[in-house]
Amino acid sequence: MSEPEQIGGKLMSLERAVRTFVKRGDQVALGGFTISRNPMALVYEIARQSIGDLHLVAHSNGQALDVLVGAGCVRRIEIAYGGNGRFAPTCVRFRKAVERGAVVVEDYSNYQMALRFLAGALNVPFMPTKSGLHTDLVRLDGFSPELRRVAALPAKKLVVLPDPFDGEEGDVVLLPALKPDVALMHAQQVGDDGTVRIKGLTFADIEQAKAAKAVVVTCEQVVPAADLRRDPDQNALPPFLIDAVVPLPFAAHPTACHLFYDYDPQHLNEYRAAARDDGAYESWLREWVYSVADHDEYLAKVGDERLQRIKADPVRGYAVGLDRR
Amino acid sequence: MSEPEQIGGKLMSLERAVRTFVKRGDQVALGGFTISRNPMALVYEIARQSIGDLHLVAHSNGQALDVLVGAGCVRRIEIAYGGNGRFAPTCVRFRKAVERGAVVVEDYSNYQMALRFLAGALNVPFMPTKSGLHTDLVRLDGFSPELRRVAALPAKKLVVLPDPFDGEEGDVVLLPALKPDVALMHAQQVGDDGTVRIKGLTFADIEQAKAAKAVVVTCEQVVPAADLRRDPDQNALPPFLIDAVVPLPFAAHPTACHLFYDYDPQHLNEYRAAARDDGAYESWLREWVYSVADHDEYLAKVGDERLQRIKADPVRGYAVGLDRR
Amino acid sequence: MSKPTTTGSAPTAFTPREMMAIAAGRFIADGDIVFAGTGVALLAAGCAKRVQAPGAVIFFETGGIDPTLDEIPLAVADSRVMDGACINAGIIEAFSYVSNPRLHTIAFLGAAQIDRYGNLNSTCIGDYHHPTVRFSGSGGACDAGSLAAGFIVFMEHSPRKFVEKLDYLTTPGWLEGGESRRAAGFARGGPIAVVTDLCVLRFDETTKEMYLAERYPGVSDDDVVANTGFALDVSRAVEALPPTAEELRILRDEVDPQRLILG
Amino acid sequence: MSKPTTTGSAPTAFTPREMMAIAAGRFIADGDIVFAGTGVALLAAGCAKRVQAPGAVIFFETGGIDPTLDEIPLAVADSRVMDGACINAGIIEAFSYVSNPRLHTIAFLGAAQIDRYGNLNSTCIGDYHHPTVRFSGSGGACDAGSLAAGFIVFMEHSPRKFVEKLDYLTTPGWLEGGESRRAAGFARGGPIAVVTDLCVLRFDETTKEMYLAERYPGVSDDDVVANTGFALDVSRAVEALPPTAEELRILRDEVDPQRLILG
Repeated sequence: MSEPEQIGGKLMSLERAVRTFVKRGDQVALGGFTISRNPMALVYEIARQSIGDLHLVAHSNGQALDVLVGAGCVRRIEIAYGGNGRFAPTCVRFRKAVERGAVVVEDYSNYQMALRFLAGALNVPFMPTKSGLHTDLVRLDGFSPELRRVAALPAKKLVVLPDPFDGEEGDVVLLPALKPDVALMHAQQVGDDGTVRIKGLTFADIEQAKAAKAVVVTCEQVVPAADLRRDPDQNALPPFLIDAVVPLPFAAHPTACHLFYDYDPQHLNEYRAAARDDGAYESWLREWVYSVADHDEYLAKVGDERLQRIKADPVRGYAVGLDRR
Repeated sequence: MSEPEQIGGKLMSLERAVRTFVKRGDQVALGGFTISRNPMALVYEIARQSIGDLHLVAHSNGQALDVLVGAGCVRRIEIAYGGNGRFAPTCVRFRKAVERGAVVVEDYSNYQMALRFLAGALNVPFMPTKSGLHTDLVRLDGFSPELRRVAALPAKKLVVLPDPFDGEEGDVVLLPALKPDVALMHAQQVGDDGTVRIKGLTFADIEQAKAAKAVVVTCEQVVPAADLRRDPDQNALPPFLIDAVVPLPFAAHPTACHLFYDYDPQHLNEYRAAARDDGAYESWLREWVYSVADHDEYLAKVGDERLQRIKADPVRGYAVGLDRR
Repeated sequence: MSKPTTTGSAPTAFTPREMMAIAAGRFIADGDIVFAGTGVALLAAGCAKRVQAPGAVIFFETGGIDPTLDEIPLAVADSRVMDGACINAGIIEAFSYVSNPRLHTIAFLGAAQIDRYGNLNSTCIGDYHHPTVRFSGSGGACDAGSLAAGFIVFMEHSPRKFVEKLDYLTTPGWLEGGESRRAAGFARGGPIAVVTDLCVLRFDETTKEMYLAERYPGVSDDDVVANTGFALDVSRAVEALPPTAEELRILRDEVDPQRLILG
Repeated sequence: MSKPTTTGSAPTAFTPREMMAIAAGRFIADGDIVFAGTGVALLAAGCAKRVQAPGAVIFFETGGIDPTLDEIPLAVADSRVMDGACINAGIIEAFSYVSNPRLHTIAFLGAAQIDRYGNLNSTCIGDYHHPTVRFSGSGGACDAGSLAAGFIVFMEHSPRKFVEKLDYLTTPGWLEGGESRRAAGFARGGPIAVVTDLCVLRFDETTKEMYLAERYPGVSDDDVVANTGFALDVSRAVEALPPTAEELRILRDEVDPQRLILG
């Protein structure tokens, strides 16, 4: 590590990280879960750079998925759940895009998608599960055989295998590995050597990063490596898996970042309202994405008062007493 | 949790924990790795209670394996590595027992055994790997078909499956799940609610505990649950998987317990010397196991001076400058 | 047909949502692991833990296990499922607990459609490749339905939702009834009950067909039948015990004092 | 036959073990992940990192990644592999790095027997079911040999160890030579070199048969052939570069100042 302050050349701007590591047509894994630790700044930048034809892979994702779909960057999705919890039981632009045939979806469950990332992380062709036997998740393909061939996807959505040990186990579902072109994630801390620390739930972020061909991390803080190496048990990813580090406070806004800030209920409610109408949504995108030069300008638009309001209690991890209606 | 100080009835003596949860003929998973965090106090107690015919399962184990084998408690072993690092590149009583035909061994690799515990933890019939194709680990069974039947083991050691997705992946090895009757482990801390925290490397302890039908934990300290719940990210196992908690400082001696104490080089060297000769080994067992009433008496025999000498630096985790020849 | 909105007189008047939370919570036994989700499921779990199952563990599929829940989470990834938990697990680890045969995990699930065997649809209406309505998708519902020791379904009771045939089978219930679930390869699990705004439905032990078990006070057999899109056995129905004053106090004052879910 | 024990004159005299550590270390490139094990492997990794590969990561199969190594660990589970690491991983996580196609992981392995294709035995001598000598077993050797980008073997050079046929094939090398490793299903990997107390052996690019690449100073082709239990091509052999004064200083003063492994 000849230049720790540059994180070995991996420290870069949001603009450069997206331009370098996210290409038209890429398979992109979205970190986080519904309204928590979504890589929102990266998503806004992808929309600003108009990178299209993306193939999204995620277990449960909410806001990042919906903005990418809404901005027209997405062609295909493999997913278990597109929603924002109480703030949008089904993400609105996601729903509209599927109903209009603007995106093609192939459905899995949360555990199935997480296991597919694990298979990629372990570099094995598949993972077995008993989940989904005799359901339409197993019976119905979302992608046609032609699409599978053209997009270099596994030849089958999944395989149902009888117990190969000749025992009493019955059928098992084999889920093909995912190896995304790039994993996008947001972490609380990155060391100046590139070590990543995530606090709170990690969801499948770690498996996604290990499965991916490139990993881009935004973070709340860059800290001295020695601070993170004092307790290696708590670290999530080693430096050698990380390709780009973009230090950006509040880069998950309006989703939450445990111990740093809560989700922004007002922003999420306004988003949902705008998403319901095509015209209103275009205006929303113009106001919050296209006409915003960078993350600093975005935060200025959100405003200090709002950012203070969602600031997390450093012990509990969320904004105690926040008005969440 | 009506009685936190009793850890919901799970707090018990070493004698009772072993008598209740380790039966003749059980499949026993040994936690730790070579000379680190072996559940030694539990192993000595098993020997004292003369519980025999055990079927051991482990990835790499050293001292715990060798004492159980040496004391004649073991009939079968599924394992990747029986050694103590520089203190016994092959564990001596293990080697003698295999060469004499006193135990039957079936060989796997570290990754294979860890994946078998993971399969048990996930409650799936097998895990896939590319490791071991065309080796004797895959070609040669240690256990006969009759033994597999009698001992209720999977019908095959493993299965080699051609790529079920009709792709270019080639063959893959399917490793059958392990579901031990009991997992024995040593942890640094257990909360008074039963939450387990392990510091430093966890090896496959967590997968072993999740795969097992019962879990017995010795620990250096019982601490208030609130202390461990202040940072749930750092905890290894939830209370509902733990059956018995035995608070016993130095219960991993002569193996190391990260941040608490180092391995005991003198004890390990003396052990190896004794293990080479049947008579000397019998004396060793009498002196250090059979004639020792309990763990307190064992520690008194080791002596305070020695325990002070191996005490770990609380930051580095080991005894800095310890004479390890 | 009209549905009752509030039943009984003060101080034990209650809303259908309150009745649902309390009726569902009664299915939880001490020591159960409760796969809770959000919304009314979380109210049910919170009631159960405070009324009859203090040793039950409230569990989120995201990996937050037994958190304090000092505030109500509005999504399963909310920081409020992490605070004071015994462990913050990954998703794979979380589902390994759901699947663990040592643990009696009971899941609360919702859905857009349910059939007579308790199979659930939370994916779409219409043809899967050209849906007229798209929902969120399975999330962890298929996993919990496949792997947990059992599950309980929350449904709004309407003929659009209780259907003869699902548009998409997201979550396995009793499949085609009888022994078909075991034959499919599931070692355990299946739907235990369906809790609606009108009643509690259960499944016949042999045929695994849904039947009316308990009508809420003020609800008739006909109300239920009219809102169910398939033939329903009502011969075994009894009236549900209304919420006790104590159950209502706990639900309102302790579980959701901010009325974020109760509304 | 006799083997040299120390070669050269002060101040550049060196032992075979020192030569082995330095010769093996030279195979490591900057950015490699070095699956290090203990003993002489650790010395080789320590030399490489300080000489030509400062960005190499020393990696232990137990999950300790890039620790300070202020003291030499005596087993891969030693606390000294955990101190100051960037991450303390589990075993499965550790092997996921070994297998990761993005990472160029090079493993140092030892063995009881090796054949002409670099296949290794660390399990037993004699029949597997009735062995005359039992060794430790694979540990992670089979995994590293199967999954890493390549591996380097440390061997004491003797005909008992360089054998025509292994008693047990623990770790896959080039299997039966030629394309057989790829045909077996391995996407990459295989033995790069064998470093002994006499020489460095490599593998023919086409046949994958072992050949003598470098004799240590003072060692003859005949010394090597006499200690090898199968026919060996020596036609390509050159003399190895002896350790430089700087390499020896680093090895002795920085890597193993307590001489725990150098002896």
